[in-house]
Amino acid sequence: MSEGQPDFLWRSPEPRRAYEVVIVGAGGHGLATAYYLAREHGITDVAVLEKGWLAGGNITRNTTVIRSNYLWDESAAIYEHALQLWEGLAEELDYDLLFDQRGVLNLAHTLQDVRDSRRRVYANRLSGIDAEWLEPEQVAEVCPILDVSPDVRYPVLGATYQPRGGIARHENVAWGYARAADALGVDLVQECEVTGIEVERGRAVAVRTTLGRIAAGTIGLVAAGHSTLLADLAGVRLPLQSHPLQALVSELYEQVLPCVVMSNAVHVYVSQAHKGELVMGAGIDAYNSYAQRGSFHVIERQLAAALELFPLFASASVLRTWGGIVDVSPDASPILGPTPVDGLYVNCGWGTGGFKATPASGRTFAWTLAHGEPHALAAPFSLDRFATGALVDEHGAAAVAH
Amino acid sequence: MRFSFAGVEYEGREGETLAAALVRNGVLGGFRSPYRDRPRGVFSDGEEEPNALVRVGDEPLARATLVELEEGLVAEPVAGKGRLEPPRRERRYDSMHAHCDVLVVGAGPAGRAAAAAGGGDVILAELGRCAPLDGVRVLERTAVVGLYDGNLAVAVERGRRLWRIRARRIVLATGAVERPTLFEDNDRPGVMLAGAFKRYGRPAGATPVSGGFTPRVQLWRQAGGRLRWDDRVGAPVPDGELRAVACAGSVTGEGLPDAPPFALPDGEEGRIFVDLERDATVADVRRAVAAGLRSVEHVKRYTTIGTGPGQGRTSGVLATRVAAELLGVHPGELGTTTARPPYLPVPFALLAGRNRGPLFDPVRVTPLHERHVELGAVFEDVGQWKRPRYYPRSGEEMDAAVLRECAAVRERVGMQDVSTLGKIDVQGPDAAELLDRLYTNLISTLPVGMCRYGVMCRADGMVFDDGVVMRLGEGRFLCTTTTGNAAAVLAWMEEWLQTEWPELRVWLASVTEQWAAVAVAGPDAREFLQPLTGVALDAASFPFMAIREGEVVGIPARVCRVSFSGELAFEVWVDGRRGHELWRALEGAGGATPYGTEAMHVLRAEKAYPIVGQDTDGTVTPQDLGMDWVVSKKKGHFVGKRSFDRPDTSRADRKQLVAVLPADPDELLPEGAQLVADPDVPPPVPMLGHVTSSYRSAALGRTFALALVRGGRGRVGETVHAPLEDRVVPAVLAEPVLYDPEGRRRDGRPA
Amino acid sequence: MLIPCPWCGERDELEFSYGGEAGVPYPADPAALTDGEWAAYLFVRANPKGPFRERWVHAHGCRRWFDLTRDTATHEILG
Amino acid sequence: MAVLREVPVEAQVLVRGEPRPRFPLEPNTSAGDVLWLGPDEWLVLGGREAEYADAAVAVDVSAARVVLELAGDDAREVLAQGCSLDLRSGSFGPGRCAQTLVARTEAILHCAGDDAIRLLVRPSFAPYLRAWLEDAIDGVRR
Repeated sequence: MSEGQPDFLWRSPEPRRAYEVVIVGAGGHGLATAYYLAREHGITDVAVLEKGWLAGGNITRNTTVIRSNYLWDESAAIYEHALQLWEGLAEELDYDLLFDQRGVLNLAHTLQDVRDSRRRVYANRLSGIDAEWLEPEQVAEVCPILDVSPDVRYPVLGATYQPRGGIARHENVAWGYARAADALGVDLVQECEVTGIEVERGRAVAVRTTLGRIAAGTIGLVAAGHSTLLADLAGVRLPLQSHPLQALVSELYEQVLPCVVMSNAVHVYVSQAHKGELVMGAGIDAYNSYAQRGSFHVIERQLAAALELFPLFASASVLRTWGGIVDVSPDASPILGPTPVDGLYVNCGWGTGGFKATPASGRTFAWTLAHGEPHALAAPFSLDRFATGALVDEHGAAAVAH
Repeated sequence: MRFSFAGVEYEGREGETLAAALVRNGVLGGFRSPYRDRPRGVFSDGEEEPNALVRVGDEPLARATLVELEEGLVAEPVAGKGRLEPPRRERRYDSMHAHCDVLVVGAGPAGRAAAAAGGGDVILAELGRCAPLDGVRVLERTAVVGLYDGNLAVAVERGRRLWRIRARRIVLATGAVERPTLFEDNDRPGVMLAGAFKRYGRPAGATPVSGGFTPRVQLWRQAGGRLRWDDRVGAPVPDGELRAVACAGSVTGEGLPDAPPFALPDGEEGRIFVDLERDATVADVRRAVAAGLRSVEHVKRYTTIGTGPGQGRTSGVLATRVAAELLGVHPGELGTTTARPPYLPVPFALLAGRNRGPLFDPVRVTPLHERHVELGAVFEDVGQWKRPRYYPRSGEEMDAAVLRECAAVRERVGMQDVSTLGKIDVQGPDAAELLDRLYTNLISTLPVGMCRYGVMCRADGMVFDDGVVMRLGEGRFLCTTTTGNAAAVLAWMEEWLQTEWPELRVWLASVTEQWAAVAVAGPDAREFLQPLTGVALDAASFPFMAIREGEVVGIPARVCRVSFSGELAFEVWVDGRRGHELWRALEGAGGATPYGTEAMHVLRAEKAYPIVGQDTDGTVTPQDLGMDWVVSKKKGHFVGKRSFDRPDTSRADRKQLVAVLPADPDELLPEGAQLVADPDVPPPVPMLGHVTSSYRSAALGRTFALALVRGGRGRVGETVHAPLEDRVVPAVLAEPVLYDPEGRRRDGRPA
Repeated sequence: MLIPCPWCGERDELEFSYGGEAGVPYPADPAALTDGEWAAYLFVRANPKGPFRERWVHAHGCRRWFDLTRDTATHEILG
Repeated sequence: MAVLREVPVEAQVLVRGEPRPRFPLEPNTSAGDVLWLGPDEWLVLGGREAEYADAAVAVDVSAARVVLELAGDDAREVLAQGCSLDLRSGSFGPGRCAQTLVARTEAILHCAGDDAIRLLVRPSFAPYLRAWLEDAIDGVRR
């Protein structure tokens, strides 16, 4: 079954000795950055270096939820920009992304959940984002298989609803950007691990790789869970910790779940993919890890929670579980912009929010690399916010960061 | 034994699988492929079965090769996708932890030999039936589905019990699975693996095929083991060693027959199937390679090979070989895909076990809970606790009940169960020093027998918790915490004590549940309580924030004069086991109205006492709450102090807690409503802040709210707007304390 | 994982809470630090791939904090 | 067949600091009614705060935990359904104690006899734990 995939995707070129821009990391964000550099800024002398195979990290390990109903204005702005780009992306990339705006429910189970949720809805509406507060019976209309009865352990007291939210097919997104970037002349270089960053008089000038030295006018690190390892090579310390984030899919079932459902209080987020599998995210494991696997009890807890919400899932079976490496920042918001080393930029710290942000992350980071200063939507996510204290605290405020 | 398949009745035999019975009855087809709707039939006799999927009872997707016949069994073929339906009977699942010295997976000759070799407590897990073995705990019909860190094996017994087995050593004797071969229409019914063909008794009309054997290396991979390509068996085999996991028997490749030579066959490639579950063919692999893909992971994703229920059990190696052939490289150069748990699908309900319904999460209740239930309380979830939110009288709605309960406290006397507050005993010669470092205010100056309100910040300067600190002796304190934060605050204090300041001689203990506590609050609190206790309650003998020991209704008690409502109030603490007795006696005395958390919230909001977690959200400093007074200027440092001097934390236009009075005194602002200066600008509308708390007030005779507003204290008197779903509500910002700002009611009814 | 508590021996990881990088002392005089230095204390921790000296607390057991070295690439506990 | 019951314990005191005579020194063991909880921490069942006035710290915790007892030849199997501890009699025989998790609550386990394990649990969690264990007893019985 390869229907829907294009006849040609990308070349596998040998890297040249120098590029105007070198992007480290061929995940969704790195590929999107390269695409927008070429497309919107005419910068095609670009290499994207990938230590493994293209799009082999978090881009194909996430649960593909797309939404923009974040709490703080700064977050809402960049995620809403992403959502607007999503709405035209399949056409722009000429690639079926299976982008499906089936709506996203964020459930509230306690009185404080209700306050936080309504706060977010009112803020979203003022930001121009489609957001609604639904009472339990309205929740049941949107998602009939959800148990909204009042006599369960943590009853559904309501939900926020973003009709424009939804899902997309993750590898198609990465491949779509990769194909388009390749077609515009960007070199996608796989199995090319960056082992050093050369800094001369405070300026990054080249990367050393397993395929040799590559000089660069500008370097962008877009490596998610591996970002601190790369930044360390240039002597830049990032406030990020890498943790396992697990997810799972069920076997294939006829469609039963019409929307995305997220519940922070009981730790569930679930959607049903087009092929029919239920796709569920689990919680972040507490410890640092690069192993791309997490602990079994996290999965158990997740399934128990899912059955509280969806009694119908009792007879479903888990087909596959896996783990990604999420780069978690102190305020659960990304870090996007310059570093203390000239010519070296970072785009990281997306934690659990990376997939949905892909188009805006790539586009604003491309702008930032092209202009040498942060794009307006990226400016609040600067590295120096940690020194001033101007955090964009998404977990502190809403605790809905997935 | 009768059974039915696709509506037709057949005769089955005891101990037979559904697949075996079908084949024996001459049913070689009967299934359809999921995407191309091609006819399919039983292909194997094991867990690798790609075609013969059935719905049986409440199980939407079972492999016919693993379904044991039962009298009257009804099976329906399923083409790839199951249908989820409400279970007809609730199945019970359970779980079991086990510890052993050796776990052997697989009871073939190598597995039985390994188990028989002993080495302590041995568990032998076998997917199928298994004869007993001396001195070995045998788990038959048990699939080991996952290996996790620390030698944790997760296994499923008979589909209904989940085992977590901690083993010192694990021996994988998982054997090998037969590979299909490639030829045109190799998916047609009757084509089956040669081993299955033999074990099914060489059924007439069937065609055996064999492309060699693929070791079952999935568990080895899950354990972190490496693989190497073995040209002789034509598949990857385990490579290297792991500290505590070993392989035995044919999973190592040893003893397996030589694989037949591999070549791409002639024929229409779109009809040469590589993955039956995904209807993927050699033509799909060729397309993937032509599209520029070089990695087996990419080929797998492009073609979807190996992503079906079988996870590539029969198709994975085949796909690698086809891709290698098309790329002109050795298959070993293409690498292998990762094996992820579970090895076989595991029902959600099995993983949830008995942690469902009422046992999903503990419900915590206070010693007075039964009485609250008898009183008809409506409960609120606060963390895992159930707390009475209000006590409606018959026919009373929440608003009316809360107004009544509030009025009782403001005008007479009310009583509330406050047992859920966290309580931490802090003792030792350096106890005062520890608390000085953790609270923002000075604790060491607190006299013995008195208590003080305190705030804790995280190191980033944001409010973390608040509560009352009692000094019970020179070196003995009792700190109360918010209900939801009790465990977190104790953990926080232990962390600082043990990891940063181990030189301090202080010991901490949770005494949350040692005490039941009832707050008696209202202008008549003294008159109500005095007849019930020998403790002198008059203001001169028992000043505000003092602590007294004595008896209340004959029960030894600690009484504290703290107030969360602004009214005269006493908290009565007794041994938790006598809490119920205390409450009933207070009730029996007559005149005190039980009130719940909602009334308590209203009363404290009228006084602008913040609730951590409701009026704060992890981004709020004590100064933002207007509580500069609780931040010591004298102390050298305390946790969080340095952060107050950062540029953003010291800005004048931070969000500050103020009161909000809707222009219409009947208009109740929703909690969470955003406030703006000008509601008429197009989005994005700049926001000033949001409503954190909002109530109807009996005492004020109107609605009011608290809000965090940018530069709020400087805006008092200004009109702001709350744009709601259907209207915009104007409101005026006010000083936060709306009720009795002079504090004249603290000692009782003002003269 | 099985975490070795120095007092209680190996116990299931569920009994423990994680404390991140070990050996990051609270600054002796926070007031003397620049905003950048204070931010580094608050927010920046090592995040190596490989052996990592880290803190755990036996939260549901004896409540003692301790340090151990664990490989973040393999989860192997090295001591 | 396992039986679950509550055992009345009149008083409990938590003692911190240096070990006292007859206090167990080996982690996760008990000596009579004194349970090791940590390197400087013991729980004395039946003990009272005043008796330990000269300890670094003594705290009356008489009401802070209730004591349940699971007895019967399958008591360990019942408990093993919700507890990751190695409960084999060689590892957790009479005189052993441990603070751990049972289902989703903390408990102190104390092996009081070959076939009797006591669970000390916070009173607020006790109804939940009892219900969970009763269900587990039922599960083992089937």
